[in-house]
Parts: sequence; C-alpha cells; structure tokens
Amino acid sequence: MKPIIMEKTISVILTEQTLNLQECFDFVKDPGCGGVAIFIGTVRNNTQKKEVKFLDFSAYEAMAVKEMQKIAQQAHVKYTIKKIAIHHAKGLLQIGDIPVIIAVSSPHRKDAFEACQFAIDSLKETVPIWKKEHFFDGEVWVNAHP
Amino acid sequence: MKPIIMEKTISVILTEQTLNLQECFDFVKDPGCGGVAIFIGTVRNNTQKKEVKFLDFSAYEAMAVKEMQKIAQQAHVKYTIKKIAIHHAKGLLQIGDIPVIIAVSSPHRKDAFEACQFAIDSLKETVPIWKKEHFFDGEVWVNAHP
Amino acid sequence: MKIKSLFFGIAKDLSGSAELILDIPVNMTIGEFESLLSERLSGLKDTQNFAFAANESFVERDYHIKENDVIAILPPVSGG
Amino acid sequence: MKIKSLFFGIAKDLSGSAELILDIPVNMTIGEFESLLSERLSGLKDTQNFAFAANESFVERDYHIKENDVIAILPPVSGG
Repeated sequence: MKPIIMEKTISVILTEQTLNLQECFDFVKDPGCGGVAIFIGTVRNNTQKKEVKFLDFSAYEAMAVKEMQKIAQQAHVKYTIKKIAIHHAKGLLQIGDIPVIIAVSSPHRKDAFEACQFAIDSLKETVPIWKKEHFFDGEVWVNAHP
Repeated sequence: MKPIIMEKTISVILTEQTLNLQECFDFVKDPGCGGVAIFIGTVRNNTQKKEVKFLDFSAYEAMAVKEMQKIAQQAHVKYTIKKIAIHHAKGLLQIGDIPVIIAVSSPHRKDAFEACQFAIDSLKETVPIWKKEHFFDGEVWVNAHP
Repeated sequence: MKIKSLFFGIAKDLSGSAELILDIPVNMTIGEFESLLSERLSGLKDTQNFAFAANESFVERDYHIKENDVIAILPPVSGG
Repeated sequence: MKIKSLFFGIAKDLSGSAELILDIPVNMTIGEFESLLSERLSGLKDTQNFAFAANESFVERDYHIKENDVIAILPPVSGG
C-alpha cells in the first residue's frame, strides 16, 4: 500500500525577517501548473505628499496568522489553485522594503491572478496588522481616521 | 540647469539564459510604487494527459522583441504603471523551467494586476514565438492545428 | 467578572496600555463594553469604525462576553 | 521580382526551409502570395489561420508586397 502523502498547499508566515520572493515562488511552483501570479507590496517613499522615513508594522500575531490562513483556505475554495503563499513582515521597514508577498500557482493563469488579487484585497481588509508611518516631523497610524 | 534623466521604464529580453525572477522584480520596483504584480509561466509536465519530456521555443527574434516592446508600450498607455519587464526564454526548456516572466509596478495594485494580465494575454496572442512539445514518442507544434 | 483586553495600533496609544484586566458585568455585550471603555479610558472615544475580537476571532457588537474571554480592540487594519 | 520569405514553427517543417528566395509577380498581395506558396510548396496548404509579416510587422491579406520586402510566414503563435 502506498503511503498517503498530504502535500502542503498553504504557506503563511508573519516574520521580522526580510521576506524572500524566491522562497514564495519555490513554495507555490508546481509541475502540474502553467503559471504563478505574485503580488509584492513595497514601502512607498511618500503618502499624501509627505516623505516617509520608515514604517513600523505591528500585529495581533496569533489572530493575524489565523486570518491569513483563512484567506488562503478561502482562495482554495473560491478558485482552482494549487498552492498559495501569504508572507507578511512585522517590525521596522525602510523605503523599498517588502511588507507582503502573495504567490499563487494554478493550472489556469486567470485563477492565479484572481486568487492573488482576492488574497491581497482580503488581507488589507481583515488581517489585524497595523502600519505606523514615521515622518521626519512625526508619526501617524495609517487608516486610523478614515 | 538640472540634466534631464530619461529613466528606463521598459525591459524586454528574449534569451537562451535562464530567466531571473529577482532581476525582473529589481527592474520594476520603484520607491514611488506600492505594489508589483508578476506573472511567471512554468513548463507543465503534461498536455492533454501526455507526459512532456521537454519543450523547444523558437522565435522570429527581431519581430518578437519588437512585438514585446509594443505590448509594454501599450501597457504604459492603457494603465497607470511605472515600469514593466517582459522576459521570454528561447531554446530548450525542461519541466518546471520558466518560459516567461512579466513584472509590472504601479502606485495602484489594480493597475499592476490588470497590466500584467493584459501583457501575458497579448504576448500569447501576438508575439511570434513557437513552442514544440517533445514527448517520449514524438513531438508536436503547440497551437498549430487549433 | 474579570476579562483580559488587548489594545492594538492607535488603540494602544490612546488607552496607554497593550493589555488591561477589566472588571465588567456578567453577560455584557461588546457594544456595552465599548461604551464602558469610553467611560473608563478617556482617550478611547471614537471607536465606531473599530472591530472587536473574542479569543482571536472577530465578533459583532451584540456578542455576549463570556468568563475568560480575551477581548481585543482592533482599529481599522492597515497591513499589506 | 525576388523576395525573401522566412518560415517559422510548423511552417518551417512543412516547407522544409527556414528561408527561401522566391520570384513573384510585381504588386502581388499577401493573399495571392499565400495561394502561390500552396502551389509551389505542397506541404503548405492549410494556412488560413497563419499570419504574415512584412519587414517584421504584421500585414493583412490585402497588403501589396514591395520590392525588397522580407515576408514572414507565421503559424499560430504559442509563446508564454
């Protein structure tokens, strides 16, 4: 009898380490898939014309990881995808640094794109992570006063 | 007087070298952009249930490069994007190898996704590149008899 | 009853604490808890657009808080 | 007049050549050239879904071929 091997189809990480694009791609790529869609967030040098010095990401860690896993599971239910990686950074990030990478593999590129967009849209709505922008003359919690 | 610096916003490559994901990301990433969308094609291990041994990509090289540049220019016209890279491989590729990478940066992630999808859809329609699938018992030009 | 409450983002700055043990009436709803917070912590007034979690899951304003619940006060998120 | 024609993908296999110098009537259209190809190269019959390029740009069947044009015969592409 062949052993049943449960292949891991979801990779969720919340880390103070630098996020690794190649690692996300290597996790999702699959010989049965023709395409991988990836979204990479990068820290912008300005918001509303103010120059950003650095960002500080904090999270309700246990819940954030749970919510990211939920999004990955929903993506598997809603779209025909093979694997999905959702990696988010925490702590201090400089201009050009990467707060988030989402990678999705699918036999069909349309599903890969749609699942990737769904995941980043959902993450920005529901995952308990907060960004504080530090300027040269102060700091502000993003989205706190919409 | 400040010198006028024309920043390169398009990178088009058709090469026998292995395509490099990090290189594409590094080209498009921009301190004024919040996001990068990337599509990576990968060689599948089967088509219509037949096991693929390897692929051979050939191109009308001069025209293929021109057509990829056109797509990149059209993406700049149709969407609010900052930079776009369209890299395509030629020659022999094995299962899991990368025939194509398209990367797009934009201040708005929706534009990045849409421009990336537009570029891969257009590439598959118009760029004069042909794929021959080699099986263990023969070979076939893909799309030749639709 | 005593419950543990966690404050994140701007809520942490406004309340002055990351974590507080609060004594609240039995069977209180999240909506009532929100009013109680604004009375006890003068900085935490405009929380209409905040979300709440009980034990690491989002809950609505009509959720009844249970003994040993960990209640988190979540300002609008801004990850990604 | 003599023109250079280039064959790619399955067209190269069917014609047996990557490149041919062909003698064609002056002012011939791509559509007429397509018929001429199917007569001279017996393998190249079903080219309805092929595209043609003149000097590295796509041209329609009603394009009139000019002296020194390089005409490429392009089967349905399959890059990406």
